[in-house]
Amino acid sequence: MIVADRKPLSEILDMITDRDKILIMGCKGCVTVCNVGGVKEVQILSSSLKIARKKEGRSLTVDQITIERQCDPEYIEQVKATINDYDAVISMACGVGPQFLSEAYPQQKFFPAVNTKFFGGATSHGIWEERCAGCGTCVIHYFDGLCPVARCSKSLMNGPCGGSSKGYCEISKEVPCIWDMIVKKKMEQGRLDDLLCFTPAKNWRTSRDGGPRKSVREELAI
Amino acid sequence: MNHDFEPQIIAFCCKYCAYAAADLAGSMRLNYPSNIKIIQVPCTGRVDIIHLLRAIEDGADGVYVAGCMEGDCHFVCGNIKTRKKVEYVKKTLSELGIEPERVEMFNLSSAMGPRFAEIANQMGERIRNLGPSPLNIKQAA
Amino acid sequence: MNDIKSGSNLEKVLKSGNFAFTGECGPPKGANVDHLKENLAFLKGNVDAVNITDNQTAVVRMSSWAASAIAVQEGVEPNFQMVCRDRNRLAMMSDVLGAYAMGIRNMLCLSGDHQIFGNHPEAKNVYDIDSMQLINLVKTMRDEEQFLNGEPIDGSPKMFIGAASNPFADPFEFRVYRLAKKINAGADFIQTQCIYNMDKFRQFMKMAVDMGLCEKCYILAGVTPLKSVGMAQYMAKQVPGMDVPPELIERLRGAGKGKFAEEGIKIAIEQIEEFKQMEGVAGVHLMAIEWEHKVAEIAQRAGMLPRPDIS
Amino acid sequence: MSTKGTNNKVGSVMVVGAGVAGIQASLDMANAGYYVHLVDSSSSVGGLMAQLDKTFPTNDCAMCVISPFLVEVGRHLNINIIPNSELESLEGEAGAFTAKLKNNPRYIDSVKCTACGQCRQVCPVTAVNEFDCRLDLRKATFIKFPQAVPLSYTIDKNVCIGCGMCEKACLAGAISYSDQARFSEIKVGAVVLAMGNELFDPSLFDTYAYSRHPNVVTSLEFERILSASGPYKGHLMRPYDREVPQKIAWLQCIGSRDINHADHSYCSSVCCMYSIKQSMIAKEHAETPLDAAIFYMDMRTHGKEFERYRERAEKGSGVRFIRSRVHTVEPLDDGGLKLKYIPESGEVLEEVFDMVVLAAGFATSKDTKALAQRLGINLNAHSYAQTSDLTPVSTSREGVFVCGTFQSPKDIPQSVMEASAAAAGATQNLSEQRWSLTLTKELPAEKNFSEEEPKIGVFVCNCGINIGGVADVPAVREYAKTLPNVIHAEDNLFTCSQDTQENIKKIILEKGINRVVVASCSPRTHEPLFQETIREIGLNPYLFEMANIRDQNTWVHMKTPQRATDKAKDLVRMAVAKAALLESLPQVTLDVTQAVLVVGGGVAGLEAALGVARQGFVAFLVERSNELGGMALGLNATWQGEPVLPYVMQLIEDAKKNERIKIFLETEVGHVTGTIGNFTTTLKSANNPLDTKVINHGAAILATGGKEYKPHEYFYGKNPKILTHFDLDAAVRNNDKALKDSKIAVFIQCVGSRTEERAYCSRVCCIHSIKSALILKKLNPEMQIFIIYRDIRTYGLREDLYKEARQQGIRFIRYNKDNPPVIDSDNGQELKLTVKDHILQRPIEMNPDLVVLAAAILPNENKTLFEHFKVPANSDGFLVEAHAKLRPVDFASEGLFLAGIAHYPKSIDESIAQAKAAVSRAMRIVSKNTIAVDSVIASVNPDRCAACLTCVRTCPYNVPRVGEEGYAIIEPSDCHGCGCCVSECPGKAITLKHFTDDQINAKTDALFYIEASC
Repeated sequence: MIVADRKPLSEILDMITDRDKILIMGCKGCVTVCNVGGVKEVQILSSSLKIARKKEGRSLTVDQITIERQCDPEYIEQVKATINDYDAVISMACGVGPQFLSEAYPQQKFFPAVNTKFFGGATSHGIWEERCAGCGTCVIHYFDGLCPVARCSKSLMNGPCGGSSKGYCEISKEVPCIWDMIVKKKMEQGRLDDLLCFTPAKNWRTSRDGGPRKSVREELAI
Repeated sequence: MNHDFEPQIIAFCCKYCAYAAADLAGSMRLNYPSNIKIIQVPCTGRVDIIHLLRAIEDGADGVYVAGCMEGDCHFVCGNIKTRKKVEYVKKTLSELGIEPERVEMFNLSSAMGPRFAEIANQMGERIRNLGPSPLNIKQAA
Repeated sequence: MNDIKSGSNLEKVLKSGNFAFTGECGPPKGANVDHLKENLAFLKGNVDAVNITDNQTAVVRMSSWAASAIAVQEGVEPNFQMVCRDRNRLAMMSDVLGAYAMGIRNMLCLSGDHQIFGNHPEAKNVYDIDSMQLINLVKTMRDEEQFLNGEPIDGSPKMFIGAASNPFADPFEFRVYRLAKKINAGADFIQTQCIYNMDKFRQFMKMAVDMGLCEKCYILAGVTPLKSVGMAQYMAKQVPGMDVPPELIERLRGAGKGKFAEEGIKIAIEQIEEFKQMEGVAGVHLMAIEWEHKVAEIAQRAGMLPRPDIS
Repeated sequence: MSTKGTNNKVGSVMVVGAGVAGIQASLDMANAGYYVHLVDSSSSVGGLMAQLDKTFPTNDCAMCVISPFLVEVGRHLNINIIPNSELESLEGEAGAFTAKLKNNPRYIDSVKCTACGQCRQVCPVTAVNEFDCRLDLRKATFIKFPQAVPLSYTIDKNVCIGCGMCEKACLAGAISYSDQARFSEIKVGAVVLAMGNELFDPSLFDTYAYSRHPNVVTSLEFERILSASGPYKGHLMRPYDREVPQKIAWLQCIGSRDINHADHSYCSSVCCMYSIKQSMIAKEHAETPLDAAIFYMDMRTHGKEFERYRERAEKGSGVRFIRSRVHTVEPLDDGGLKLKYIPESGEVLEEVFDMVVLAAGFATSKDTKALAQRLGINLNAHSYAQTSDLTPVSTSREGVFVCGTFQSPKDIPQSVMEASAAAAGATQNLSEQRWSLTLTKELPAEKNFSEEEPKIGVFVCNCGINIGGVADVPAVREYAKTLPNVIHAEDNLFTCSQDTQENIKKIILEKGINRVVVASCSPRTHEPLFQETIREIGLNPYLFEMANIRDQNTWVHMKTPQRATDKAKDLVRMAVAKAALLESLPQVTLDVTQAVLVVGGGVAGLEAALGVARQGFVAFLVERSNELGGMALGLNATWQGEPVLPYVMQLIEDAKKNERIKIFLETEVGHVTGTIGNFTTTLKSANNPLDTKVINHGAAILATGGKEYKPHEYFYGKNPKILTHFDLDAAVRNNDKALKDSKIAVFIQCVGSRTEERAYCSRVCCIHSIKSALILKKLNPEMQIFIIYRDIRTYGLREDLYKEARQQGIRFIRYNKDNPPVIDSDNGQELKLTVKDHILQRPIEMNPDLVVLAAAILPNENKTLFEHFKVPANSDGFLVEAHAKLRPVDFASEGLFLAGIAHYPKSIDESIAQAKAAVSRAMRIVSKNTIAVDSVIASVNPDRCAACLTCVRTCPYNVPRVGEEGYAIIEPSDCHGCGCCVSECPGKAITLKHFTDDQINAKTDALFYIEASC
């Protein structure tokens, strides 16, 4: 799923500083699952913003809604009737949400309340880790299910570099060295030879480097 | 410090320990400030971040959660989970420029009537020293 | 291994069977090259080639190809370092061509320290290709006379291709295989990370020799003299992939205040003496960080002088 | 009623005496499938406890803790309360008795009486109020106390002048002057005697001026003086001139431990503690500083948390403890009382007090003795029911059981324990008749209010003067009327009394109330009562909310009535706000696993397992070691001298032979899941943790026992002459010659007890020492024996041992905590003991051949086990019961019970009683096929669920799972109702019933006068 973090309150407050009636929109998709933009977080943000405003002696009207997904026009359609009643709308979805909203409702101002971070999952409750970089050409099968593109700090295809120490990456003692994991897994499985062959330079055209991407499925497209 | 200031404080107390301790404090006739109002919850684990924020938003000058002793939670670990929620709310308040000390977590057993009164007095005193919630000052002005 | 690939001094020294001795010099943090020239002067004649670092530890300095060109002007043979962090494949190839045109004949291909350590941690890194692929890229340009896309090069850069190896990084068992991989990718010579743990290095070299790697490639052992106990502790704790045994730190401490530097040099000289005898070791790479003026003394005391003149 | 079964046993039981013990026994049996006839000579149930002000050591209000029991017994379908009656005779035999009762006239028909009180208002006659210990007056038509059950008036014919006023005034036509005593016969299968006891009458003591001076009162009189519902409404005054006393003295052992005046050589067990309690409460009540002094011989604070209570009185409240027996009380002209006494220092002192409280002990009444004789029950030398230590609740007549203070002097929790034990004993042989005579309650269908606007009724309690005496209750009531959705508000003297329950029901029906708020005491004690009341007229029990305006308001803010009133209003407003959002919750019932897990194979565990099996259910008996018997295997005899070993061996044999008992030796308890009625426990081999078994059970009894402290004091273990009690018992068993040859033997008390490290008294050591000393004396009459002690605590009838020891020439030397005896063992094996004699005030030296250390009793270490069951232990490591007074065998977690030394150090008879009591408590659960589970559980709204697994990961009990349908599922029967998942669910898909976000936030909003926005 997409993993995000909520922006600091000060940043969100700055966005809405001159607005008195806002709508906070949550999303029931990834951001609910990663505990950043579901009903609960919408309530917390709403209350926090109201507290901040009350402290300034100003009032703030906040309405809350959490829709199924902010990345589907049909769900976005649900707020059509009231969306322009607000001075601004804060989206707690990933970066997709406020953009879809902006496209659907060009008159309204949409602010992102979260920083969209990566594709990953929860390794335990409250801890999410990156697993995929969305490079467009999956190679994890060469590395026994461990992706060096997303998980090596340098995206090395022929790692590990000289900074690998005791299983951790040179950038932090808390970041595991994926190449250490790849090597150990290969060794355990007696397939170290796989790593002796040279992996040529990756084709990054399928990644973001190739420009904004689009996926067209002819058999589905109407 | 304003001597006329009577803070409003909400205490979320778990049924098995803190609420029972509050009853015991009463049966021991121990005095504490009358503007502490207890809301009973089955376990402090039921206390949600939004409950604490809502209290501040509504105008509470202080809010605290009182649960069982750590390790003795009637529901295993509700108090430990909620201690972290209290920390989150403290952080949120700091971000908003409100004294995080207005929110606190306490642990006590059902047998600790005097401790309940002590906590209530301590929290009352702390909030009195902090003065009214910034939310209330602006409103009054 | 005997065909001359670049004709650099370093290549010639190694191929003639001499025990090579290389030094290191960082480009300036500005356009003022006086200090660079001064340092090069200290090294001149005392080493076979000088590594010119490339934004070492991710701290911005003058571009390594420019500093290398200055070295050429000053009569010191540079070993032009290139990291994968700051350039994509286009920039790399154009820099290789430019460097060669400026008279640079040695190259060291590196991944580069992560930018988080440097003075622009907010930078976006590139890592279009990795060090292994860079080695291969330079080799392709040199031997195939092609760009990476297969298009022909008009005047291919004949570089003596170097690569780094850190015998002390983990997983240790894999290190010698990765060395082999680099050699297969096209490395002509290897410069190792600074060595302090001699036991582990001996073990590493034995594996390399057993695998026949030393017949395919020249291995230069990395030496950095310790200036102080503080530096030793810093290296031990803070520098990734560095292995400084506690006994060594104790030995340094035992020398007593004011005598740490001398003890550090003594240790370095002892190491060089051992490397001269060690099977598979073709030379020493002396990284005397901000101690360029001491290189002559160390070289002298280690019996590395005079440097052979093979022209 | 239909009879089931083919034999002639009867499925009903009679309980004689409706004090706290009788009530407990009745409730246990009625809830376990037997019809109970509860007979009492008085007009109301409640006994002595109803007269008490507070109870030690928690200082709970006695009436507050007992009143839910009174109400429960009063409304119980299977308890037939027979007041004003005496058991004339008991014919037949165990299983099928015929009880003949004499039903004395009440002169007011309790069926017709509405307790409106009109008769009392018109009655011209005043008489002394016995309930208030004659300190107050009442009318000839009267009700014993406001919470009386049954709640109906009676006429005191001794003073009634027959004027006919009440008959005219009574609109119900309930008065019947011609009422006559009637006789009735009831068939019962067993009888429990719980007649209780009366207090010694100190008018026999001339030296204490009791009959001569009103300011000399008995302890019970003082209870009434302190009581908020007593003659002085809780204001501390002395009877002579209603002045506030500045100095009060308590004189201990009045009519106890005294054969000169009272012929009561025994100790009454409770007086030390109640005097401490009274002194502390009196100090709290006093508006000016009160000087309280307790004159005592030995301070007997041998119960759980008692020692700390005494510490608190002395150090915290400043109560003076003076070790001296006062010999005269001399009344002075101004109402003062001059006490002459000789304290430890030896000089004669005089001190004047404003009031003297005589700590009167227990005495068996003439009526009780006569009843015992009629029933053919043997009494012992002290006129208490004769029992054996090994069958502590069985009388000399089969099928007749005893509990409470008729068995021996004791405090409330011990009485309650025995009551349950007697209930277990009485029903043990009647199990085939279980449920044969019981009635089932037909509750009306629940009304559906979901479409209706909230209509809230608010009932504000005065709690006598507990609330009304501080807060302005009428103002609170009027305020409640102004709140949104409130359609009715009223105040009651006691909202919990039975007449108010009827009134509440009436009002609800009349006004169409669909949500009820009671502003009174704590929901912890009273919520179930009110919930049951509203359920009886078709309201779901969860359409109820309480405002705690007593325990958390008027008791806290007694000195600031205005604030208490304001706070009461706030709390009522908050409760009303939540009430408006309350929803009916369905009652879920589950099948019960009719088996009991017993943990611990000592005497308590064995008795519990056998008890369960004899009641007809399966018991799993789990023991960690490789043998059954526990600590008792090292004991020689009970305090009455009954041999322990044959008894334990018999128990073990019985347990092994019993088909219903599954014994697991060398086994430990692992993971425990489930709730009351259905627990699943993993048992694992103590030797191989991978060897596991899973058992299902409906209840569990923890009897994990204790052990003797291994002293590090006094060279224990370094010198063979220094033994502990268990060592000495072993030496006696082995006929160790060294014992007989000893010339000087010394017992040192409180080794490891009552210390900084271990503040509690180990309860059994004084008795064990004296018992052992007497055995040594028998072995060698020439032996010089010394017992070096701090307080001799031969409580109850055990005082006989102390008396005998002194008669046998055993010498008692007292020491202070700060000045313990010193042993010098430097000279090889020769011991030199030095102790300061308390009478001679100088050191005594001796060279004992034998030193016995009265080592503390410690609980066994079972941290992980307790964690598996999630049961609490106190700072000393003993398990903590649900309520120190009235639930001494239960844990706060339902379905779990405790017995034996794991609870507190106790003698073998007390362990046996508690084990039997635990069986009785467990029968309330496992005797039924189904059980209603708590409705306060988490439930998932599938539409909102993102199947994110947050609940799965955060539940402390691993209950939620994501089902095949793709949303979280929480099984109602597995949910413990903590709400952890609810507050973490990022989609707010889970709600905790009765504690929803809206309901919680509504309270907060209401405090700040914010209309509910949800």
